Amino acid sequence: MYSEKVMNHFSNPRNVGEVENANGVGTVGNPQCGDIMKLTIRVEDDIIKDVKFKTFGCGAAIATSSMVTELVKGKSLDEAEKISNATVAEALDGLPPVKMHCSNLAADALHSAIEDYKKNESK
Amino acid sequence: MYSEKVMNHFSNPRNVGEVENANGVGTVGNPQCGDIMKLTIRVEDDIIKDVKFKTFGCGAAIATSSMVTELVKGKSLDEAEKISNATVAEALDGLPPVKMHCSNLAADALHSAIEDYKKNESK
Amino acid sequence: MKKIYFDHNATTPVAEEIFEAMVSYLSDEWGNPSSIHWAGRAPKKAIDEARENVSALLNCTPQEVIFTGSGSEGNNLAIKGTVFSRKAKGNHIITTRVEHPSVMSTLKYLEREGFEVTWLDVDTEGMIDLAQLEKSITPKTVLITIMSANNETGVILPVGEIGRIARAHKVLFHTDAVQAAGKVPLNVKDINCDLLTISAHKLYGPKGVGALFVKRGVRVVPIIHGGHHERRRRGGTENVASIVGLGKACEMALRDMDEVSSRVRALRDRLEKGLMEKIPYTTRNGHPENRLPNTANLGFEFVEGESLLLNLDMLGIAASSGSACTSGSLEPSHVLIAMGIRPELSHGSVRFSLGRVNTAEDVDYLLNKMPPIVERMRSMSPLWSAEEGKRAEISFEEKGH
Amino acid sequence: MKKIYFDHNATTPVAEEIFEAMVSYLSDEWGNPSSIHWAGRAPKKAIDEARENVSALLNCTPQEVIFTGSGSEGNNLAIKGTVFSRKAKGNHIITTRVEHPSVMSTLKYLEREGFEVTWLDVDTEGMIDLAQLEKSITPKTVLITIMSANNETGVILPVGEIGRIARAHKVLFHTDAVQAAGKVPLNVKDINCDLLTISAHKLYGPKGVGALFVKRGVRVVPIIHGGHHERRRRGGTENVASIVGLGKACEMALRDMDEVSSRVRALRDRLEKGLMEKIPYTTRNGHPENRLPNTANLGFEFVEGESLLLNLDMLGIAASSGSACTSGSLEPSHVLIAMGIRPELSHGSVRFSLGRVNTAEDVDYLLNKMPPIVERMRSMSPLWSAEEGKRAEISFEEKGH
Ligand SMILES: Cc1ncc(COP(=O)(O)O)c(C=O)c1O
Ligand SMILES: Cc1ncc(COP(=O)(O)O)c(C=O)c1O
Repeated sequence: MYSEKVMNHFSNPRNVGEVENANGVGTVGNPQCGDIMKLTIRVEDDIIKDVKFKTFGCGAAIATSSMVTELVKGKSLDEAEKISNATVAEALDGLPPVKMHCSNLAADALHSAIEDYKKNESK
Repeated sequence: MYSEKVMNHFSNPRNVGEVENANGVGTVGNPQCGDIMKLTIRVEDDIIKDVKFKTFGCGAAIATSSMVTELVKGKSLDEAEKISNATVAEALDGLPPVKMHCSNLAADALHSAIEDYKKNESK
Repeated sequence: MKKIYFDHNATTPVAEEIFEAMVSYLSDEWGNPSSIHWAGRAPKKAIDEARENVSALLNCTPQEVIFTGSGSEGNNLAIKGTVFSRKAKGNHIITTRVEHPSVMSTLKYLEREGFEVTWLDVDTEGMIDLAQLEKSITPKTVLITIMSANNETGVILPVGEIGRIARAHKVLFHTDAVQAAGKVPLNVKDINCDLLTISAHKLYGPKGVGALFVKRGVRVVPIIHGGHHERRRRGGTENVASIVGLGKACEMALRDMDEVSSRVRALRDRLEKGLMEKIPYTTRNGHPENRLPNTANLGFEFVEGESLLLNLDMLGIAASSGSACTSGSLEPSHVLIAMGIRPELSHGSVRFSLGRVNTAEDVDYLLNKMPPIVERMRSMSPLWSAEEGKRAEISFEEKGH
Repeated sequence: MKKIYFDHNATTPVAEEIFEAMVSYLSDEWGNPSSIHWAGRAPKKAIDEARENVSALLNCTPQEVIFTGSGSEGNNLAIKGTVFSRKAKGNHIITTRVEHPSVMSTLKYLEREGFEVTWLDVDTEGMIDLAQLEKSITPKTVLITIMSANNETGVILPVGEIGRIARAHKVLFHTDAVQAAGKVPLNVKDINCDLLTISAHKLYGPKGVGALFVKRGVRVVPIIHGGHHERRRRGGTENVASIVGLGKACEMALRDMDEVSSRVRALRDRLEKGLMEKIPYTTRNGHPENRLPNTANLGFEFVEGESLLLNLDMLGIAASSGSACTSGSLEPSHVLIAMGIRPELSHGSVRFSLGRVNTAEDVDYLLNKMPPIVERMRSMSPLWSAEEGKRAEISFEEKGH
């Protein structure tokens, strides 16, 4: 069902956990779908210095979470904001059609974390 | 589908043909069903001295024709008249249900031949 | 005893290579293709491949193939699955008088449910009149269902033309290609059909599995509701081994059809010519050219079919009768009756349907053995006057029925 | 890699003796059982024997058995085949919220066709309320369809009592016994049912074949119309090999059930007890006693089922999820939801269904391997606070769906 890349990220997920001294947190999901993702980021000088995730979800949810952390680590906020759920799916060599909608929320979690960071900054 | 006895009479039918000097002929059947039987008898002193059949029909039709000739040969008309289609089927160890109705007309042919004989006599 | 099989339209032997392909899915690879774990993986892959094979034979996409549990199910799904949901548009269906029971009974059921069915006549050679077909179409017509080739006579119907007419009038067209598949080329694009049925056991595959082609965009309502299987168009855990068998059968058919068909056609012609020459009062039922290469349906006057078949069977020769005598019905064949053949003659008709295993020796064995049988039976028949070598004058009381 | 199969409710391995029984009907004895000649004889005899075997398991007569192409087909035939022809009497059907998709989708279809369906609730243990059932019966009720045992939780429903209630109110009663068959005794006389469905591939037999018991005198309208097969109640050339497999499966089930069930029950209890002891926050879904001896459905809080299953699969352990995640639907299990279980927990529920091949070593392997997996997954879960060893406080934006 899943591509090799998905299975690789699933069985060996990168950047699991919570960033200490995080200055941005995004948590999105839907318990109906069975997927909840929490992304924590440490932004310094508009650069995402560190990023970690915790995810309750299916194989796709975990793999996309892992992939998004790899994609954004070291990127500027501007660059990170351009990443969409589709970008993540592509980076994983695709997802089964039924997984595209519910389980591919990692980019949403990222944007939510960035928004949170900006809100924190502007306080 | 057929009992051994049916197959025996079918593959080795008794009394095929037409009795020479027949004094009774019965022909019954229905081309829709695909069964037509012709029975010829020679009656002397109220005894069926000889009987033969010709049949266009399925395995059951041929076997019942053959069996009825065996059953009545040498019998008195009174005895012969008591033979029914059911008697014939029984004597063959039964027939498939679907064959009971259309293909089991040999006794009818016999009765028709006896009637024919009586009509000829009374002339 | 010799065993010679001339009944390939009833069912075919399972080809060894098909059997071999199936075996592992009945032993080691018994998993459920919907399973997420190891047990489901090989079965899932196997049915995907089978779907490719079926679609290659029919020239459609794999997504257009629904696996079914038989040709009969395919026909039922094609018909009921389309007309019920189109009731708003109309309730008129067009078919012929020579369809297989799985189409005929379905349509008779629909008649009782308020549908109107036009049963097109066929001529003495089993062909329909296309002008008649076109005239029958009304604004209420929702479906035309006409077989590609007839199972009893082998007559091939002009499905290409039917498809064009259906398309022109925007009416759905389904064809029961159970007998045509593997014997003559089939191509859903050429036929212009929206739905097409096949069955594995006429293709040297297993019984109990078939496929229905449903053209992209044509909605069918399931007759077996259930889970997500077959894109929600047919519920039930997939019959993996049999589906693999069907896939292999389609692959074989595509590969071998030309070679097998021309070989079989020569044997069929030899058989037909031989019997017609050797046995007087023998007639051919069905169109002389437009028919399957493997089928000969011959009427032997003055003898009855079942008896003839039993006699052939005692010599190891398997053939079948136009009449469904053995199957619980004593009606003469509806196909031959529709062609205007007298009931007695239709009762005396025999279908010889050849296949890849038959040889010239098989045919010669029949040509030697059959004439004396018919002669003996005729000598027993009240319809035949042996002395004069012609039809006997006979009158009889109508009994039975 | 080790391969341990705990998913027998999805499908079972084909038993060697069943495979052996089938083989000849896929090779030498490929004939059509309706044929009059030699090729049909052995297949005809074989399906007669299989019918005897099925009827022996269910305690009915062979004439009361209809062979089908799957459990799903059996359920569809039982339901549609009875209610459509009883429309004059009424249009009300009673069922539960925990039926298999083949029953549920059929009834949803019938709702769209104008039938009224009462969906009985179940309690937190998956049991229905018989008083509720009886109250739901109206003069318009034509059918009660309630499963014998649930496929996800193994909960056994009180079919004996349901049968008595149905009988008292002169309402037809159908039970989907696909999961109960072979695991607990089934007897149509005790159950008092009019129709009962089984499927071979849950009984160590092949996929794509099942049987429907239809009590003498109960009329069913075919869903697959066709020829004379199955006393005109199901058209299509008989799937001889698979029917033989089903017959053998029923014979085996009758013979081995007591022995296998008590052995499997002990293993299941060891598994369940072991996991509940070793993994905190584990709950059992379903009635503790009234359930199949082979099934354990356990909810592991704070982890998601599909991930858990993928992790188990990587260690060769096959189990399945309450949720039909893999099957194209992302809804949590309708069965667990009907039992009032929270969506997150139902997403984290796993069904272990054991079978005759499982051993104590299999169970111990699971008991060793699974706790660390759950621990690792919980440490990754935002719903779990590792530090405090309890549910994490978390709020999130609703996305998806
Ligand atoms: C309770 C229940 N009913 C019906 C079915 C359907 O059986 P089949 O897969 O043979 O269609 C299943 C299994 O899939 C089942 O578990
Ligand atoms: C023309 C035709 N259609 C449909 C069928 C039905 O196929 P199945 O036996 O697989 O149900 C047959 C053969 O039985 C057939 O000859």
